[in-house]
Amino acid sequence: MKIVMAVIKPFKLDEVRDALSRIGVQGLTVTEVRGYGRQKGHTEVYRGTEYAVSLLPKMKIEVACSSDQVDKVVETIAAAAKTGQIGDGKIFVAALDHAIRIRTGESDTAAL
Amino acid sequence: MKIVMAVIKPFKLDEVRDALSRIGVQGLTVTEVRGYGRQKGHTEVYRGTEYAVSLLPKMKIEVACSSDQVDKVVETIAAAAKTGQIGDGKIFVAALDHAIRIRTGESDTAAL
Amino acid sequence: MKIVMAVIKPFKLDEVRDALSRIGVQGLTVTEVRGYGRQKGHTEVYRGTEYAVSLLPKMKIEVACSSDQVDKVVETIAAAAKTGQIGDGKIFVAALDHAIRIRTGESDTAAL
Amino acid sequence: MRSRKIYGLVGLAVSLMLALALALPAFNSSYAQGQTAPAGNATSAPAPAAAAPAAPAAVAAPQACDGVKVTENCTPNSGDTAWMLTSMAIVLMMTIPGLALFYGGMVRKKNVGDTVMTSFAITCLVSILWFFFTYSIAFRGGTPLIGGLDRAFLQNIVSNTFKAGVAQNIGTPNSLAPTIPETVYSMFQLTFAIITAALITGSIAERMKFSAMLWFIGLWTIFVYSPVAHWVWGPDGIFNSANPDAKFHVLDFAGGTVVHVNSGTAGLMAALMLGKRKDIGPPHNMVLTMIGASLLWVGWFGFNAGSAVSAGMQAGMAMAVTHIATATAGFTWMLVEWFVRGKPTVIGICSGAVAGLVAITPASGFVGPVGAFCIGVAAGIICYWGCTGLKRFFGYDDALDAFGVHALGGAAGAILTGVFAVEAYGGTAGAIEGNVGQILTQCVGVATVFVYDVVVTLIILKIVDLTIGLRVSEDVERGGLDLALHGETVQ
Amino acid sequence: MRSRKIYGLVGLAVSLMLALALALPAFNSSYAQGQTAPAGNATSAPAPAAAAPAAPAAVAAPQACDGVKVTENCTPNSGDTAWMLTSMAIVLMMTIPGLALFYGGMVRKKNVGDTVMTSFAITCLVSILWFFFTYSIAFRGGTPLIGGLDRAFLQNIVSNTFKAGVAQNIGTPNSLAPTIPETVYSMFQLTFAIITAALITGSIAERMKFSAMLWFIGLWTIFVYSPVAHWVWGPDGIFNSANPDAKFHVLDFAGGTVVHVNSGTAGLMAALMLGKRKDIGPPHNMVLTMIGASLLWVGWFGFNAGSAVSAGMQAGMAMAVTHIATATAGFTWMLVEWFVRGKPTVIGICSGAVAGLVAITPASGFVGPVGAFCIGVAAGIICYWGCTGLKRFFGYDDALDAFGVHALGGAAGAILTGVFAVEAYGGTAGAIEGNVGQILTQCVGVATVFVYDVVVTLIILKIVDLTIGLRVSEDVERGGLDLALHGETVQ
Amino acid sequence: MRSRKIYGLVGLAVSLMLALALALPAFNSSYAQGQTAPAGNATSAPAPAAAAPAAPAAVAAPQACDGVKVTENCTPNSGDTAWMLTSMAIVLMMTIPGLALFYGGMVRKKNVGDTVMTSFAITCLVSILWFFFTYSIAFRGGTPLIGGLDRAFLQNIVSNTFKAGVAQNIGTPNSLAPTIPETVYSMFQLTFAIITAALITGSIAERMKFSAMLWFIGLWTIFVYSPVAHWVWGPDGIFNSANPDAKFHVLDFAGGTVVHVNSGTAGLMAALMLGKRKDIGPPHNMVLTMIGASLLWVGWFGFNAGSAVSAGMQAGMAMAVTHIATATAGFTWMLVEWFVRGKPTVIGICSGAVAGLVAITPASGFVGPVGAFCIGVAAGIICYWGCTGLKRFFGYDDALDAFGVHALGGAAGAILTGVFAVEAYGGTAGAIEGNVGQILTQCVGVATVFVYDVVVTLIILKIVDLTIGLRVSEDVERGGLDLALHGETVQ
Ligand SMILES: Nc1ncnc2c1ncn2[C@@H]1O[C@H](COP(=O)(O)OP(=O)(O)O)[C@@H](O)[C@H]1O
Ligand SMILES: Nc1ncnc2c1ncn2[C@@H]1O[C@H](COP(=O)(O)OP(=O)(O)O)[C@@H](O)[C@H]1O
Ligand SMILES: Nc1ncnc2c1ncn2[C@@H]1O[C@H](COP(=O)(O)OP(=O)(O)O)[C@@H](O)[C@H]1O
Repeated sequence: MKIVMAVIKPFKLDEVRDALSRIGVQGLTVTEVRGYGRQKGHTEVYRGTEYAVSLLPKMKIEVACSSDQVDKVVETIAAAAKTGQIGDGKIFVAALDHAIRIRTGESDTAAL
Repeated sequence: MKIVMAVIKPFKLDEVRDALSRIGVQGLTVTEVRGYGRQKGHTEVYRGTEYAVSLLPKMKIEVACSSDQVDKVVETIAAAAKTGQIGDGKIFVAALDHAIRIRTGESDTAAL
Repeated sequence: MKIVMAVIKPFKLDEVRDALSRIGVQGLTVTEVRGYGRQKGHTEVYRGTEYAVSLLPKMKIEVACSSDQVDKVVETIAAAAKTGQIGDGKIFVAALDHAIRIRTGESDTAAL
Repeated sequence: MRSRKIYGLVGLAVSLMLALALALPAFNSSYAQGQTAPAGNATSAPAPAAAAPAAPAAVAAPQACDGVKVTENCTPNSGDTAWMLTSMAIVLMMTIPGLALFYGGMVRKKNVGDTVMTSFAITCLVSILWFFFTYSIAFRGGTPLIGGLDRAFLQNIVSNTFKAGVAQNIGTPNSLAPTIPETVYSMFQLTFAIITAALITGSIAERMKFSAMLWFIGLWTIFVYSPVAHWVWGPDGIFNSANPDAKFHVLDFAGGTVVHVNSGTAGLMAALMLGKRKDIGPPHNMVLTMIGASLLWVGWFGFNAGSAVSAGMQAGMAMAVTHIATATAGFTWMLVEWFVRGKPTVIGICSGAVAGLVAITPASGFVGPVGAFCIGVAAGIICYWGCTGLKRFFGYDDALDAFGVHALGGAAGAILTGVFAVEAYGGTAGAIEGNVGQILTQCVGVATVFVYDVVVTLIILKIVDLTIGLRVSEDVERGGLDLALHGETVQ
Repeated sequence: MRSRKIYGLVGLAVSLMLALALALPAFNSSYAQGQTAPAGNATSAPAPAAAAPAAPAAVAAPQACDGVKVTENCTPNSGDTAWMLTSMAIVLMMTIPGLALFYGGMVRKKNVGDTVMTSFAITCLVSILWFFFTYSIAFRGGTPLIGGLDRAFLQNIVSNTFKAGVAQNIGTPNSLAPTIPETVYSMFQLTFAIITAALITGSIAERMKFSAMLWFIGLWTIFVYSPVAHWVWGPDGIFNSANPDAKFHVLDFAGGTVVHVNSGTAGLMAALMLGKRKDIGPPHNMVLTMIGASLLWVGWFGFNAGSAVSAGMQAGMAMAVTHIATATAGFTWMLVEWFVRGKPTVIGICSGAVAGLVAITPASGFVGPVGAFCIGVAAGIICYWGCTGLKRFFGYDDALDAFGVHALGGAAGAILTGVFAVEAYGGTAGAIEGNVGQILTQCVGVATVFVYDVVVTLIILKIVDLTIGLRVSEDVERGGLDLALHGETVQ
Repeated sequence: MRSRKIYGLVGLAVSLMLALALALPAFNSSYAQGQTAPAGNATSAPAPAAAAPAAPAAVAAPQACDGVKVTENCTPNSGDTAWMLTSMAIVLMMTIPGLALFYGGMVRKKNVGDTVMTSFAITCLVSILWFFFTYSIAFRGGTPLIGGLDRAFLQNIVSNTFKAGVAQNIGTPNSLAPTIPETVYSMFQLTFAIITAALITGSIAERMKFSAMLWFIGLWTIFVYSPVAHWVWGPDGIFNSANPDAKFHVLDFAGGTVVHVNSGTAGLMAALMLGKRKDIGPPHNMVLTMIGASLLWVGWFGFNAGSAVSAGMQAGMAMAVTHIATATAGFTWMLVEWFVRGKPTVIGICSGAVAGLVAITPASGFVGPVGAFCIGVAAGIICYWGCTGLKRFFGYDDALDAFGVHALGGAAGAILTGVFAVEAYGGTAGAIEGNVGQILTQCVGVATVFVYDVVVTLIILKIVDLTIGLRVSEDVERGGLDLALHGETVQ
């Protein structure tokens, strides 16, 4: 099993979720994060003083999936989240040892 | 070492934390997340228009622990977070290479 | 590739980010989290009633980096985030299978 | 549950329609007023009697309304009217947004919408009932226990006898407010009825059904507020200190008993019937509470100084004592909390200020600045104890302390009015000027209202519980009332 | 884009400077007023005519201003003045912070700063224009279609003929407000011009350029608001019911047509020109909306009862009917929503209350309490439909429903004024008293304003679109206007 | 540290108790007022002299209070009183919740509770001191430098000579406000003392101990505000333009010098003593700031038009010029910022509006509309520079710009009053009418207040620093004052 973590532009969230639904992903977890990268931040102003705000709002999506599904998931996210402009974000994939569904106690791929 | 990530119902947070304390888990990190899964979302209304809100508030708990503790931790969380109703959440387990306590520089299990 | 996850004191965020910049880390993702550990929490008061708040505000930093960079990254974070007082936080390191840059489709270390 | 909800809604709607039907005759008597009574007009209003409707310019100058005895068909005093129009507006501001925010800031974020909507919906509901008949039964003459229906649907509110009064700036005032239009007096008193009802909901926050709340508050306004207001303020009320035939001359300038003891007691009954909340937690936003407390303070000048129903010496003194008591009580609560708990809190100083406002309310037309200072100190200490020691001892879950602040503060203020009243200020001496008996009279007022309120409130709550149920399900409570009952959340 | 922005800014600044230059003569005529006209003074103001400027104490007591016919150089009625000073302040409070919050709570968090700043900046801009000349062209005599420039830069606003009037509490009032200083009347009417402009911006929320908004609103105030206000309220306006020479005697006590039909229609035009928002979502904070609705309610007593420009019977009745209609409409909307959608919402009851306020506005000096109740029920139902069925049917994106609530509510109120008007209250009978023709007159008023507004607003929008562009880029819209346009975010 | 805190608390409490003890004689003289002086009564108040206390109905109609010279034991003017009651309420609203929110929105979220509580606690504290004796030493006759103690504990505030005045609507006014009850005047002036003290705290935000703040503000109110207010407004004050014996006839209608130069300067001193904040960041919620600025604007009509202490021509003109200057300054600041920084900000336009309010304050009874426009433009530019260029140049950390906006704006307004004053409006000519010397007089006023304020404020700060310490620890500062000092957080 794998866990796919994607950091994307916030307004792409709905599109990505819909795309994942379409390929059969039934669950995911979303976190509001802030990102720092090549995309330059912005400045906030307060009475003539500028504050550089280098962290930009992003959304992190976490999807646990079976190892054979992982490529499909990554491709889907990449396609749906792409605008082609700097700051589109990253997708990271890591290995998962276990997954458990709390309600039923089912585990691993049955739990997803 | 392992890291246990659990997505649970928000109001179960205190119970889970207490249960983990009782089995000797001394530290954990909590994130407010929103989850999408089998549990259906809700609708918000604005002047007769309904907005489907499919993401539900959840809490993500991260606990780093030694490999021999991991089953205990998972069981404890599963027991404490269970209501038996859809949406109870998931527990994921992944491997950790290292852990470091910033204050002392201690590492791995000593750092937890 | 590795992913480094550090839980630090919120006011150390800027220092840590600057230090990482200096060693060439070009991107990172930040999440507001709450932590529970040795550092004792605080109490909030409401008309004479006290509520124990055991979860303290922390910042989680996630940095994906190549395996040879990882020690440097960990050291840098540890040095910059340290105050020497309880609650300074932890650094966790885990393996990453893949990394993809959504904008270009580049993958693995090229994507970071 | 769904069907119950529908019953409730249908009930509400039918009541409204019924009322509308009932209103039609009033509509007639209201637009036709005076047309059928030119004779009565001629006899009762000497000055403008000769007025030919077609020639308003030729009219003899109408009499100015007099502050001492009621003049029929007179011209209101513009200064008094200006102040009372203002008072009405700022007392309304006390409830919306004032009290809504004061309470809204103290609940958890998941319930803030329900909490603020409660105050807003009560404002609407009580206003409609007031227009229907509760103004009439509370503030018109009738019997010592309840008033008559001659102002149902505000009929003949300009004048019983004179046509075209509005256009010519002429009308007959309510005897309780002899220098201003009765419309203004009615609306001013309405804002009191609104806030009294809204105050109760501090006790029931975070767990009562919205529909049950509406039924409860509607019935309570009819069966508790209206008679109690009539007892103390009605022209022929049994406790009215200005009514020579009253059984007891209870001093209650602006509503310590009618508003605060009354609402706080009803709140306690509701908290007891509902039971404790499943989960509790600290206030989610004390900035909202601070805004609310501030607007309560600002609006309370309309409440207390407005209760002089004129803009003169009495209003001025009421403003001064109100301000002094409030500042003192806020500061006292803060100091007490600082000593006892080690920290001065925003919610604490705000609660103290409100406690001071509550306690000075019955006294504000009767005491002087030094009396106000003493009442302020007492309010700060007593209400702090009411929200902590007393509540802990009995173990009820009076969520936002309607009882601890309002019933306790109101009772303390009512009794201390009997102590600190100064004859030169309000016409009645208190214990400090030798009239010790006034303390007893004050206690009789408080106790009677308390007992009546307990009994009738419990009956109403029981009826509502048996028909539509008082409390939300545990799921709804845990998830928050905002989303479940109203489909809305604060981000 | 940057250069366009600079053009806009330069344009604004140049306008200001130009205006300043123009103001200089007014400055002279204002500090020197009366010095050049001692003779005119002597003939037109008998009482203080003998006043030697150097000996103010020896002056004969000046005449009190009279409510029926205008007196030159008289002393204002202090009660009426007190109420109008208060009214101005609370009507200003309706826009800032009232409307700013009402709207601000309904947008997404990323646009709340732009939304509230829109109301604030409009307050500043419209006030400056008012001072320059729009007060003069709207509320001074001239032609039936537009007023004159004799009060540009508020010159001679104390009196055309008498020196030192302020110090001696003497001045010549505007004939529309005979018992108060013209300064107060001008500022009171300014608050109407402000809120009318600010209401429009509900339709354009979350996607219009801030600079384009300023130009649009500035031009609209000059070319739409000022003439329309003159038609209905100007002393020689073609629709003014108090002007014997008027073409149609349209009843519009406090602005159903001038303010609400006018702003709602302009909003619809702007929404159509702008097109739909790229992404929509639920309101981010209904607590802000509740605060806003409450302050609108409180301030509206200044709006409606203040439109009596005196503190007497008419103000009192206006206050009562305003309150009854508002409470009824709020409750009605809530019940309708509860039936139709299953849940009563905070935004719903607040919208209903605002709909009630809107609908009673034109009627508030003409109908009685029962008429107000009927108007309230109608407003709740009609405006609910305007924000749901109607909007869905036509598919425009009237973001915060300026059209659905204000144009519809205003039109409904204007027409129902023709139904429920009672001669004894406002001097004109409505259909229910047999004068069915009044309904037609009301329709003429509404229709004329609608048509004029549609045409001129579209022209203005087109010009602004071609010069600086109406809409922000998609990136800015998605990321939020706060950060992109103002460099600020709410945390 | 804990023990220091206890000392502080004990100190506060002991002061309160002491004051209570001192208050007892006042209590006596207050409830017994007039009882001991029937003779004085008879001689000094002809009209009601014959009044038998037992027969109030038989009393000869009391004299109406006169606006030109003080009448003893007269009946207040109801219109003037109505406006002043209202003014007091809305000026209080300027501080709570107005200023609390204006400041609260500009700090970081972790300090918003402490910031808003600061304004609230100051409201309580200054009110208590006012009641004790600061009203008396500021606004009663005494010496040109400080007033007397004859109104300590507000004793004899109804009348020195007449019993039962409140009940009969009779009293002797303060000579500074001859047509309203002295209670109202005292409370009105109290709201000025409150906001002056609260304004200072803009400079010290986010780093001062709450206990130190209370001691500092308490002492400052006694030793700086009270004497300075007496100099400029006291009946025998050395700078009072209405006092024929005054050394300099400084024009300060509503407090440019007394309130704004005074508070801004004290703020700068406190900022210098405290040093810079450890970490700074952008404002957390400009919506709160917008609410605050709006309520300041609304309430400021009470401040400036209320300073006419009557509802007539002068109040009207003060309202008009206040509004014009404010709108102009807000818009000007916005345009300047837009040019210089490329973006118009919410905080910018709000700051500009406040700058305009500040600058027009001293001028509001003396200039006309065009002068107000010029002052508005100047205020927008000067205060923008005060918050940016000037502050950067000197490098002090005036957190929320009490100095940059209030001291600078107040000084600019005071001096420009000397330029634009028009004799016909306020009785004194300015430079533009040829009286160039007035500018100098104005500068003398500003400079004297500045120097006195610097010296005494520094002494007070030093004392507080040595006893309880001014600044919180670095940990507390980094973690936020809300949690550490008050045990509360905003969610
Ligand atoms: N090394 C990294 N580790 C973790 N997150 C990263 C890393 N690099 C980038 N990110 C995340 O990806 C987001 C987008 O990266 P950025 O460099 O701005 O643009 P792009 O993805 O187009 O290269 C960042 O805001 C950050 O949240
Ligand atoms: N494949 C997944 N990857 C990551 N998170 C998931 C996944 N599936 C479910 N979740 C998380 O678990 C929560 C509960 O899942 P849900 O399907 O609603 O109910 P249940 O856990 O009872 O099966 C979701 O809200 C989501 O946060
Ligand atoms: N076992 C753990 N798993 C995950 N997070 C942890 C764990 N232990 C500690 N943390 C995080 O590290 C933070 C600091 O830990 P704490 O024990 O308070 O101090 P210290 O890091 O100085 O030992 C905690 O607030 C929590 O967020």
